[in-house]
Amino acid sequence: MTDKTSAPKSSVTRRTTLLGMGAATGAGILSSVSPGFVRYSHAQTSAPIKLGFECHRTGIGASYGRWYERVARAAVKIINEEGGINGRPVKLIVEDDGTDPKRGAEVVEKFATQHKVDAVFGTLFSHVVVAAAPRAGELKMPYLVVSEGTHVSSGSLNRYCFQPGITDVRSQVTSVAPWITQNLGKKVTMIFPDYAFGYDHRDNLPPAIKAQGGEVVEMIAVPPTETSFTRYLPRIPADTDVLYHIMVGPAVLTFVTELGQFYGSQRPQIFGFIDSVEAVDLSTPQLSFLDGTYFWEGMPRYAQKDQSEWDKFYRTAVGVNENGASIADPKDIATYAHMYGVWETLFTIKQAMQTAGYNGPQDKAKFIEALEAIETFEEGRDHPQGNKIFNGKNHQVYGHHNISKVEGGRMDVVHRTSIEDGMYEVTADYTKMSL
Amino acid sequence: MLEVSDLDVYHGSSKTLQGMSLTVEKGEVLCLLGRNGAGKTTTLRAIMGLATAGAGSIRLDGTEISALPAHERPRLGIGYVPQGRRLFSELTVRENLEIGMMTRRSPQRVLDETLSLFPRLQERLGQVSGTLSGGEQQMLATARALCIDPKVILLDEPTEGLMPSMIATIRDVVVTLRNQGKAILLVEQRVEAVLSIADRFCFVENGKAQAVMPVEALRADPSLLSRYVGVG
Amino acid sequence: MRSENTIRVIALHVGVLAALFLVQFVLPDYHHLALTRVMLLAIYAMGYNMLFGYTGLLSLGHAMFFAAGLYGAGMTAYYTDLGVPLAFVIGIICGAALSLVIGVIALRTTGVAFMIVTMMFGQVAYLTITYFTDYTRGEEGLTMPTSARSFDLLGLHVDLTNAVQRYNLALGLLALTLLVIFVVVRGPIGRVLIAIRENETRTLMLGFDTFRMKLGALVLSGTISAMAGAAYGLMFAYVGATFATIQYSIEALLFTLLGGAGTILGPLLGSILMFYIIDITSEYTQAYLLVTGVALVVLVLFFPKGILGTIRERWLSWLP
Amino acid sequence: MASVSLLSTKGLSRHFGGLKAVDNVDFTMREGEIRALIGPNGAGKTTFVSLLAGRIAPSAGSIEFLGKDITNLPAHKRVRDGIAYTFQITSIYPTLTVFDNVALSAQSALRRHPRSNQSDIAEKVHEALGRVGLEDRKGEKAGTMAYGHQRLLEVAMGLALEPKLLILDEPTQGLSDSEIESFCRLVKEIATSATVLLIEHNMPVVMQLADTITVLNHGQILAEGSPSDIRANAAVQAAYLGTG
Amino acid sequence: MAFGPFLLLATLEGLLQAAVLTLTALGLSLVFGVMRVVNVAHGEFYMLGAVVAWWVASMFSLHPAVGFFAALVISPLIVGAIAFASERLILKRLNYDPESTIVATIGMLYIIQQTVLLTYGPDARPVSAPFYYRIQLPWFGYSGYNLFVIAAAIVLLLAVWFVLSRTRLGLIMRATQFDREMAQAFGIPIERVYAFVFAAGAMLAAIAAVLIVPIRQAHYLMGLDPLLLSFIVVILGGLGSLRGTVIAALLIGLSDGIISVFFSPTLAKIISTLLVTLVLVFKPEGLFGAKAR
Repeated sequence: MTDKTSAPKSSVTRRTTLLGMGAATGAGILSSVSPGFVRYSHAQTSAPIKLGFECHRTGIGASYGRWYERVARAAVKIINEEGGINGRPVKLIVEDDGTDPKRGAEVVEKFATQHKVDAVFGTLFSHVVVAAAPRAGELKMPYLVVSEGTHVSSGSLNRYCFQPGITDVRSQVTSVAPWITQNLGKKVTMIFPDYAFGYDHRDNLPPAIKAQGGEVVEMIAVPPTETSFTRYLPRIPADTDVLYHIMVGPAVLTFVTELGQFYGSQRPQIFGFIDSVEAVDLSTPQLSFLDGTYFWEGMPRYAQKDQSEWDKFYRTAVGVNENGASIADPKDIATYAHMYGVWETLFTIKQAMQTAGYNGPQDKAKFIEALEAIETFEEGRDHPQGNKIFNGKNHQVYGHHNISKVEGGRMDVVHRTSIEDGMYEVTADYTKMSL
Repeated sequence: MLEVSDLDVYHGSSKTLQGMSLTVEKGEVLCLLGRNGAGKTTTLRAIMGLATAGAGSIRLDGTEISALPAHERPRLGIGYVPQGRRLFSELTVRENLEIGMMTRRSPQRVLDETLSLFPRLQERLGQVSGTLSGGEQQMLATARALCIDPKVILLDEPTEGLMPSMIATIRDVVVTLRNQGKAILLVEQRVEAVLSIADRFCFVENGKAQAVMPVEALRADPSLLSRYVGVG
Repeated sequence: MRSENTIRVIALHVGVLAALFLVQFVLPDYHHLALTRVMLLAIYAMGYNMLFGYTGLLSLGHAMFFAAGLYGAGMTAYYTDLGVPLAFVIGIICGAALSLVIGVIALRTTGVAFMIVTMMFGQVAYLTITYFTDYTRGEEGLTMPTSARSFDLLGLHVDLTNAVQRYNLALGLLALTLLVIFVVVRGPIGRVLIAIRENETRTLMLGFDTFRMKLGALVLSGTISAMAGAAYGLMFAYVGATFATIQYSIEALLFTLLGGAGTILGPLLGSILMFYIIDITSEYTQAYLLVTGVALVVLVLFFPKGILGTIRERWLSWLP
Repeated sequence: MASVSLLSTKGLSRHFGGLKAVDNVDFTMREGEIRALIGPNGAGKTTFVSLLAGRIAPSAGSIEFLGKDITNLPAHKRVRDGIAYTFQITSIYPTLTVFDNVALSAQSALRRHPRSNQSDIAEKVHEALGRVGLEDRKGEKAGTMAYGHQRLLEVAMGLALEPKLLILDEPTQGLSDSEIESFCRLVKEIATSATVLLIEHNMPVVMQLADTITVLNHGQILAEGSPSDIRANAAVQAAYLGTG
Repeated sequence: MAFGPFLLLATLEGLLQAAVLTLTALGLSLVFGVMRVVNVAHGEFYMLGAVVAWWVASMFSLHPAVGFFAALVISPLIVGAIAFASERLILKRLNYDPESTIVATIGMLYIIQQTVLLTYGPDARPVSAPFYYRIQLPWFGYSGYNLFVIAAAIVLLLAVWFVLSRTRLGLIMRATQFDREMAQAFGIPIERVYAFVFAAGAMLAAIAAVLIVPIRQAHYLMGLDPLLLSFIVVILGGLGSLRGTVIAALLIGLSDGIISVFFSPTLAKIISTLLVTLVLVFKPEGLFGAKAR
């Protein structure tokens, strides 16, 4: 079960500590004949770089997980076709975390100690990130998440945690708030999940709207396990100009449908986060009500008129057609607005490993420092969503956001924010932590 | 008509019947006598298939039935009036009787005949059976068994806890049934009742028939009773 | 004959503990870590077995006791400066208190009603955790701060981020649990608990206050489970609502059933096996919980006594 | 009577719905006697002793044991006070060994003696098993023994409780004649150290053992007296023959 | 929104909830009543009903109504067949021992749920309603289909009531429920009755699921909530009492809709679960059980 080819430095430290504890007199003899030292003696360069992909194959994050995995495989394929990283092929190892925090932490441990990967990436749901991050830090395992939550950027995790592929919620909210107040209205009611990243919206939207002279008139938290929403809708004040919604999980379609039935055509302006309809076909009859409403999108699901060549390339590589559905199965809608983060994270790993001259786990510190040294990403094949700024202190990337309008069963971008719109004062500094 | 031979029944690891044998003929009443726990009720339950028999055989009209599942036995014409009546107490009188009628798809005639034996039930068809008086419940339990139009009737302590007048009614019905040619196997504690209706009686002890003899023998020598049942 | 058995039994337990101590020198990293986790889970299951295996009460809400320890210890460590050892003790006290309250109410029922009542209480506990999101951070849970990752006790510096120290701490707790359960179960109290399992009325008629005894068993069971939870949260630096879900209660049942309910080492064996069965199958299929389902059905149909229970029945009657 | 009253009931009643299972019974037992309780089926014998043992609560009336009112005392505390009850239907722990079965009783009894230990328990178990003659079977699983032995084990469990009053509910049921004979000897031996209340259908056994017989019918005491009195009592005959 | 219209909406929602809950809980209650089996896998039969409905509906590319009504027939049949098979293969062999069957049905829960995950996948998928009709009230709009579900549930309940109280089949089931042994002694093949009842219980859950799936989507984890709610309803209503089940479902459905507006829905759930637990401990016959019959 163990991998004979990797260099388990940690096993050496473990045995050293054991000796230090004086827990067993025989330990010295045991450790001298244990295979750890033998393995350590011959380093290698042709062996693959192993990347652990912590995937939500099951549980409420499953539709994201499925597409994240496709994107990861597509990106790794390209990296390998181009000679891998530092001349070594990249091997992708996938483990399902069941979108469950407990299993998530175990999976990170498994990556670190059994698969002995060089880095772990890909986690989306924030409770899984929060549970797994400390384990990653203690196992000194670079942990690159694609999660949107503010836990990385706020400094509550540790030096091994990064979010280089996707912006955090705070940035998203900050950048769209001005557009909302200017174009849709000043009285905002928000409906959000009573759960981790819902709080990121709850905590960040009101100040952002207030800063623009608007007001959040009502905040309606919905438990994440809720399956029916109609009874929450009467709590929306009648004088609401804008309904700001963010939902996630299997019930999103129900939410939108019930909203439609409740309001009919006499509705306020509606602004939502695409999370509410990720992986859901907009041409589903129940959703016709969304016509004329707006969504935040990380990357536009529908190919735009001014589609960049990078988007075109990326779309083909991950097997998505111009309507944001799988080429193989047009009924299988992608989580297109988010999943670019996996792609960009993988190319960021490649970039940093190359800068660091990464050659194995002994170079982890150099890898981390190389990541922290990154300042900008240029738009391109490796970063098809657009150019970005990376903050080495709070390990968070900042980029453009798209605001799209639903019309005729598709979405088109009506506004693209600047990177600066989403910037805020960063207080966290992971670089002060030891490695 | 009904023939039980060398029947063993286990309850857990202990044997409750060991080598029980008896026969009941058409038109006779055989009465089982014995102490508590001697195996009388178990014998009836084993015939109905409600207690799992080990070795031994149970024959009805010469057909071996001991391997049949419990629910198929009443369909061959065995009516059972259990100890404590065990009515479907939340069902009405009519529904209780309907279940009896369903067992062998008895013709309407059977119901009419049965009700003619128990006119009091006729008046209470719509009543929930659990609310009947004890005697009425016993009548219903008997009527329910008669509704299957049985060849053999097993009665377990039908007079237990009843008023004397009710006991007489039950006794009269048993006699009527015997005269109709049915085979009746009766478990009874009251010697007086046994003496008045049984043709033969059978002492049961330790899960086994110790002695079978005509009822005249008991009438002639009441000390038999204390010898076998330990009374007096 | 009896004393000979006692020697054999003690030798077996000491042997198991010694084996667990020695394997750490040869185990590959991952399994070293996994075993640390499994030992804590085994303590949880052993606590469960105290109630289910020995007293015959099947609880479907045991995760609430684990969670009581987990949150009692975790939130103390997270919000206060009391230090890890005190947080650990507080976690255990929370579990003991909760099991006392639940016991007084739930033990008024028996059989199926007891199962449903405990399941419902478990669900209430889970919902309560998610309701007080402001403090517990709900499903997301809490990550232990660095200050709670090490402590000094009796002049020893313990670093919870150190795999070796953690392993041996878990082993120490396992040994302690084993000792407590061994003493209880092999002694007069254990005999009475088993008697309650076999025939409660009769035990009452032998002059034992069966309600008190059952309550005692439930509190001991809940406290051991809470200790496992407290240790789990502190050692692995995470406290979350998943640990309070029904599925987690069922895991304890599964571990115990697999290893053998009413055997001292059964839960340990069951935990190890089930952990690896799930760990290995999850590499091949996303539906690894299918294994859990199949295992439950197969166990209850064909091996209701579990592995050690079957071994004891067929071959080694002296097995405790 | 000269000797001390061990147990007495006053107006003891228990109703189930409309049924008066035990109806206003005044009953007294002397220390050291063997008392038999007889009566036809459904006379309320088992209900009556269940009331004495505390398995069910009375609807009315009181019970006094050793001069103390125990009417509201829970069953397990009555056992500690010295009332032991052996079940009508064998109620041992079939999966435990014979030793453990009796050890449970011994353990219960020894709680009255502070600082008793495992070897005290073992000693008591040996004593009790010795009295019923099961000593050489102590390692067997109780459930695998023959029925007669299980009944003896039941008695041993009662004995190990060191009862002042031992209630035997139909102890000879299902025993063979030879077993019954040795059982009677055992009961006589027991009576040297405890008072015995015997519920029994087997009249020869009753006649042989009992000092006094109490006859219950319809939940009431129909007659009480020496075996010869009862044998001659017409009302008792009538009750058994079903005319009463 | 003003209180009046709000109450109307809450009532409509409550009725919808109660309608689905009654059908589901009735299945659980029937199985418990007749067989004395607590079926923890009941929620999975509900889920299976929804998933099969999606599968059937997606095979008919005609008008959505065709697919829906086809699903309404086929889905319960398939679910019933699966339940029937599991009863024969598992529960019967356990001799309906209460504790063993709980453990076994927990196992069945995982087996069904995970098999669906393997075959159907982890996504929530919608089934089109047979019709879309939005009723515009002065204060808010409401789906006409929701009203159809309520009506359909009432019709189904009446049908179940008719079968149970007015037919031979119902008589057989009730007789088996009251005294299993006596039923046998009167020629009722209780094993077949058990298998039938278990299948029928699952079919009721499946029907409820088919009705709700155009509103809620089919998802492999959707079974847990209805299971817990059904438990609550069945316990409140009295185990095995049909009338109690209906009353309790209405109570829970309506109060849930209304309470969760004044309190947090989670708090409402905590309180109702706690209350029900205490009912089970201190009044095990349920609030409307036994005596209400």
